[in-house]
Amino acid sequence: MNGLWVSIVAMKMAALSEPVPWVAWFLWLFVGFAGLFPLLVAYIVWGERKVAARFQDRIGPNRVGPFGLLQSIADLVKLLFKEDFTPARADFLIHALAPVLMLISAMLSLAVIPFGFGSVSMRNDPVTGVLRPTLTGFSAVDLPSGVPYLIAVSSIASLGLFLAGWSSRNKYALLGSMRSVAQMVSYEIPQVLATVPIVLWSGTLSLTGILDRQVETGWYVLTPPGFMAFVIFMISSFAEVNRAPFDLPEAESELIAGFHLEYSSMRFGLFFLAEYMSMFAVCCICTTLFLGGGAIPFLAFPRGLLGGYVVVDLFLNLITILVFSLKVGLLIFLFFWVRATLPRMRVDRLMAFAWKLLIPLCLVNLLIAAIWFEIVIRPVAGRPDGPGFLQWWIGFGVTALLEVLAFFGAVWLYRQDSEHSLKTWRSSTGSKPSIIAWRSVPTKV
Amino acid sequence: MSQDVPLNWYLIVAACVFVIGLFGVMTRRNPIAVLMSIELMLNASNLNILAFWRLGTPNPGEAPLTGVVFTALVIAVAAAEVAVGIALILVCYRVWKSADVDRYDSMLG
Amino acid sequence: MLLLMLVSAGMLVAGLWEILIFREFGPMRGVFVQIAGAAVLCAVGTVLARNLIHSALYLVAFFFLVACLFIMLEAEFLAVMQVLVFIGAVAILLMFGIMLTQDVQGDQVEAHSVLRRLPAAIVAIGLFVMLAVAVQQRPDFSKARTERAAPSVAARERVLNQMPQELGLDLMQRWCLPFELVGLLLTASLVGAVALAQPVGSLSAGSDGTPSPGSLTETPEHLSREVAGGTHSSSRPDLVSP
Amino acid sequence: MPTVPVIPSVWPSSSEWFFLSPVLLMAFWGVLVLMLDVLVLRNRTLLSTRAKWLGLTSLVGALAALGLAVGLLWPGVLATDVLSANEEFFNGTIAFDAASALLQVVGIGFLVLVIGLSMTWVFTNEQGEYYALLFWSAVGMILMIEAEEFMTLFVALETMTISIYILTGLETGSKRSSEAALKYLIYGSAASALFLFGLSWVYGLTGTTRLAAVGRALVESRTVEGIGGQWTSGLALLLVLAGFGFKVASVPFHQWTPDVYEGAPAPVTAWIASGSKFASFIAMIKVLMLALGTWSVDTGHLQSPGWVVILSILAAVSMTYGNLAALGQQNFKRMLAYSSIAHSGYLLVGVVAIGVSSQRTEATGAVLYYLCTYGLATLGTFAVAAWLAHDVGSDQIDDLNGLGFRRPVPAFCLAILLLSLIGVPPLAGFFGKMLMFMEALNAGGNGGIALTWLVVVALLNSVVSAFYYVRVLKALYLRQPGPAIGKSFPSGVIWTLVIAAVATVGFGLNPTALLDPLGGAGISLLTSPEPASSGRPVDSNGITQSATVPENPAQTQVPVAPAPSASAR
Amino acid sequence: MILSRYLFIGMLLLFAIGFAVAPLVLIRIIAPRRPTPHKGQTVECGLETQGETWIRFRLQYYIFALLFVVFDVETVFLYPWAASYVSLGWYAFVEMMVFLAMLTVGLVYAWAIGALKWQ
Repeated sequence: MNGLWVSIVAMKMAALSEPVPWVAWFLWLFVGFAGLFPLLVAYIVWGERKVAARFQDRIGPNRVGPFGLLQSIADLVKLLFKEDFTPARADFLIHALAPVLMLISAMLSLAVIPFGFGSVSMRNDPVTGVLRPTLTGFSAVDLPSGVPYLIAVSSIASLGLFLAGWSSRNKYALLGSMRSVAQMVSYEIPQVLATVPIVLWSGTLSLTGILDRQVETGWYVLTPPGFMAFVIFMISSFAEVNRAPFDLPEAESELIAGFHLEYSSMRFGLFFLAEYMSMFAVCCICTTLFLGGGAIPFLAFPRGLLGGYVVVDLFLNLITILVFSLKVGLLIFLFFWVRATLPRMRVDRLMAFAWKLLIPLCLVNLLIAAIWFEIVIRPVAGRPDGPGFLQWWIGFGVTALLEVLAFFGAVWLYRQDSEHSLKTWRSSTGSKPSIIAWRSVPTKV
Repeated sequence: MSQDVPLNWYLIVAACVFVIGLFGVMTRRNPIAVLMSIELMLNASNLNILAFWRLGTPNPGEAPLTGVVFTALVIAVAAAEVAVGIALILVCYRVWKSADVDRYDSMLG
Repeated sequence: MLLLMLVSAGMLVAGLWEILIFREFGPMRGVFVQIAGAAVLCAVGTVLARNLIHSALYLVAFFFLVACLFIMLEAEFLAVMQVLVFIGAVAILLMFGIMLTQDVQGDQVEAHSVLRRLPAAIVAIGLFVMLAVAVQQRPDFSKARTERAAPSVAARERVLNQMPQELGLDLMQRWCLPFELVGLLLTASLVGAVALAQPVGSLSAGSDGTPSPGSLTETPEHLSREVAGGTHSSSRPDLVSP
Repeated sequence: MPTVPVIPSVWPSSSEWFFLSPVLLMAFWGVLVLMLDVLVLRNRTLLSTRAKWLGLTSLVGALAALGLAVGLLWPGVLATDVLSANEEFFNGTIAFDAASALLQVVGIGFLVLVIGLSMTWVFTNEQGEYYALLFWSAVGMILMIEAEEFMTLFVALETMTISIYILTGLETGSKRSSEAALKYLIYGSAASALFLFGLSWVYGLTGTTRLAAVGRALVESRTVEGIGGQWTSGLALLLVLAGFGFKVASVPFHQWTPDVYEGAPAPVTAWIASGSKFASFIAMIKVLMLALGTWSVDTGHLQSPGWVVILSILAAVSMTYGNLAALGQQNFKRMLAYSSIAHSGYLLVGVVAIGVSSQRTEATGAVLYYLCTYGLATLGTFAVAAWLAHDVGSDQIDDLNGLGFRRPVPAFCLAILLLSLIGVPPLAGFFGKMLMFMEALNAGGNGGIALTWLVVVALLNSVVSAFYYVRVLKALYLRQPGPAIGKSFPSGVIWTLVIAAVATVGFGLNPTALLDPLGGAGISLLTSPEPASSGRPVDSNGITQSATVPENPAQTQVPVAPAPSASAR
Repeated sequence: MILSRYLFIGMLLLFAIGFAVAPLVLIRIIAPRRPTPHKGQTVECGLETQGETWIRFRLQYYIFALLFVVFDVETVFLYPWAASYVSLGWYAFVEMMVFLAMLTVGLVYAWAIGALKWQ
């Protein structure tokens, strides 16, 4: 319930004037970031273990508390009491700094996400000056350049990863951390390029503005380029958070535990917490950018009301926060599901997948998004009502066709290259004795 | 809000960082450390440009965003320079097997 | 217990320090003095740190503090760009560079005799004194000129709160030539850096550095095999004369 | 006081893009050559055939760009009113007038010769990258020549220099080339950081980055004098000069020159010596004259010198150091490196002449003339250096022994070029120096700083330089041919040598052929386009800044009736 | 009034540092400390080798970081274009496509010479 109370106070303060809303911020800090999110993350961990268990047809944690609800609290306490030692020659300060950096990057990105709709007020559209109802998203702070802020904050995590590996003075940890940093770095480009169409369509960089546009013109995931961007964003978010098919550093035989090899007790706990919190943050970003934040899918609920009369903020916020958390829950379940089913990708496949398939696909998707903009959004730019029915469907048809072409073209190019490398591999090994004698296909010299 | 920090304070800070960067370029022997010092100098110039843009008076008829575009371009140029710098250092290291600037002395006289 | 007291004492000192700074400088200036002071210290740290990774870390802290100064100058898209490009990408590149050239741990200690650094220090301090005097004597503009520049100042104030949109407009129209040139510069540096980082050495891999007479034309065995793509690996020295 | 509205930015019209066609073609051709090499030839053909094919395609591309540039110069093609320099190109970022059109041709001409040179000798496996980067550095060079604004100038300068850092280091196998590239990079980026800091200060003092507007702002706020009067402007001036000093290889910033000239592959050294120096000098003239004109000389008295006196000291020191150091050199390329430092000293005398002399445009014409002839001469000499490194294997001077007997034609061309570098009368080098020194002398006449001592030092240095050039001539003709001289001259080297020699003799015999167009170029170099769509800024004492040549600040400013001429475009 | 919004980011940063450091400090108090030499050793089978720099093997790390720097700067220039695309004409589309084309040339080049392959 206290989440609700926060919304009322925050909105009242925001509506009053622009001075620094200290109360709202303190409430956000101590109720939201200190209480709600760690609790949420703890239960995501619990959820993961339960879901993973169900997939493997076992029950999962149910000893501690009803249905094992207190399991992650128990883990936390256990970790607190473990002895915390660092390798002898390790650089103590940086060794401790690494998990802190990872956690900071996860937390900072949560500050910008609009969990609900906040209050509704009539404001003029920056582009055309038309007076229309706009949302002030229920986010801790609404930055005018929100999307690049998110990307900048998530790139700090790769720095923390590198320091973790380097400071533990261990060859395997160093190798693991460099490899996972290379992976994170390679998958950050498709992630960023996937968000550019969203900014292109909504004209603003602030997440609240994007949310406002989605409420007006429908979710971006329903448009073909938007759907392709959603898929690319999800895939690269899997890699960005080192999960599922891309959790390469934790599991390689020669890397043992990758970068958090030398971390014990609570430092390892911090890494664990940081990983799950960044997963939660990525899911929230994805819902805001692609799935229209708190908007209810088919029922044009908020828009209908927006046009009509301003409903009590409390009720509006309650609904939208619930809808938002439902969507985030679905995405998190997708993370669990993928982790439980998909096998791990080999390093060179993983890298080639990013640079040779995702990035070309993103660039072409950007072109198609511009075409969608010209067909559907440009004619109605600035007018409060969304695009016409006919326009929308023409745009849908054209871009859907182009998306299919782009997808198969990219896949063909990618397969073309991997076969090519296979061919040269076979021909080059053919010329010198390969280790596995029976495998070498005699090639004509 | 930003008017009450005088322009001269920013200029003093930028000058101080620039001088430290110059000192670093002159004394450090490792080429990567020299590259870092050059990054310091470029960032100091960036700070200088932006301080003049925000707090200095523009020339009559000047575009509103001159300083910001200049800084954005300098950031891009600095990134490109570091990329090429480290490529050359790797080449040197591979050929010379040492990362000490003073030991590259094959062409004397 | 000792640690608990230590932590609380630290908090107390920090609180006192903040109050002192704020009373002495006022809120905004106090914040500026702290950020700028920390930035200068990080710059000194970058230059003086013995271990390369430590100086890289000081550099990252310096980049972050410069981003905070950009925010104080209300150019927040640039602050985000600075964090994204420098901390996200350039710092990682520098650290990889350190990893690839140092031994595994990158803590190759450099012996720095103070004597060697004295001349540089004198030049640096001299330049700083001249710059400080220059800052003091900076001429401000005549009254007429500031009035004539009023529309530009007004335009600048209006631009502040939708910086990315205005920046996009200007980059695409007014400064389209430097924009395309930066694209060319990025491609050139990418192509050049990847070409340089190719593992296969080039032709004149003369051991003593001076191109030995015969080596220029005849391609070393491993190169010609790679070059000839394995079809035929004869390394027949072919005199290049078009 | 009427406020000046913000100058609106407008999308450059198709005619403006048309004037940029040689630059666009070269950028595209770089991409084409790179893709041709990497996608088509890289793993399918032997290195030598690949190099030949790529060399030919890039030569074709460069010649096409040269044709386009010359086409733009053709009187009929270019709308004459556009060339009258009151047109604003790309919202003031570059100026396309007689100067840039002509200098573009010269720049691309250097590129063609360098490509011809680099076809003779396969020194790296990355051929495609080499030619692509050569094209892209040429694009940077030409935009640097035409830049009218600090931003375009800085980015173009960085494009050119970063491409040249990579070109120097492309011979990845050899120790010398990678060492030279790293030294060049470290010196270069430190100097460009200094340059940028100077630019940021000039931007701070005047509030704008456009060269013309900076010049007007400095004329307006007369309080900003030379170093003596004002610390701020003095320091900004010193920092900007440091940046240019490095690019131009004048004395305090010349440490990189010998190592880079010797370490880099010969075609790249030829490109640095001719192209990069050519563009740096022109950019220096534009910045010093258009933007920082008022800081050139401070009301005539010596103790508060503007950049005129600093440059003259730099010039004198560069000349003497360059010549004395070149005397003791055994390595041919190192000798050429020190001689290039000496020649940048002579050119600085020319720049000083522009700053001081009353007929500014003739002085600029003289400097441009000397730049062209010097560029051609260095190209020719480095062609021989390339041949030395390629066929003979080491570039010592006494490897040239007896070349006169075995290969009379190239030896004779080399002799002509060396004589022109000394400044022997009938050749172009002599006229270049003579014109520049005359401009410097007559400047002394009207009460400016007497530059006679500088010209005397310059003449002395020309005499000293004769010694080490003559030593090379002695090796050519008076020594017995060594065993190594036997291999034939590849055609690329022959072509470059012959073109350079013919041009040197041709422009020597009737210098007016090159001098008149360059004089015209001088005029338009010093006038800057007006922001067409904004009223003429009226400064405090009611004087409008017309687009005419900014007279020497020493003379008083003639009040002209304010004539707001908003020539709408 | 952007400044005041970033104030919260500053507060959140300090809070996050406190939130991360607090458990580390807590362990010092609660957790047992019995340092033995064996515990100090890195998790390693055998001595940690001072291996000679294996530059050839690890070169592709550098190439991926390099590609990331160049594409990162490209995306930074993409954002202002995307934000202002509404009020820009078709020429801005062409201009950005030229900018993207230049950078795809870099990607195609790295791809074609096999720099993207992970040995």
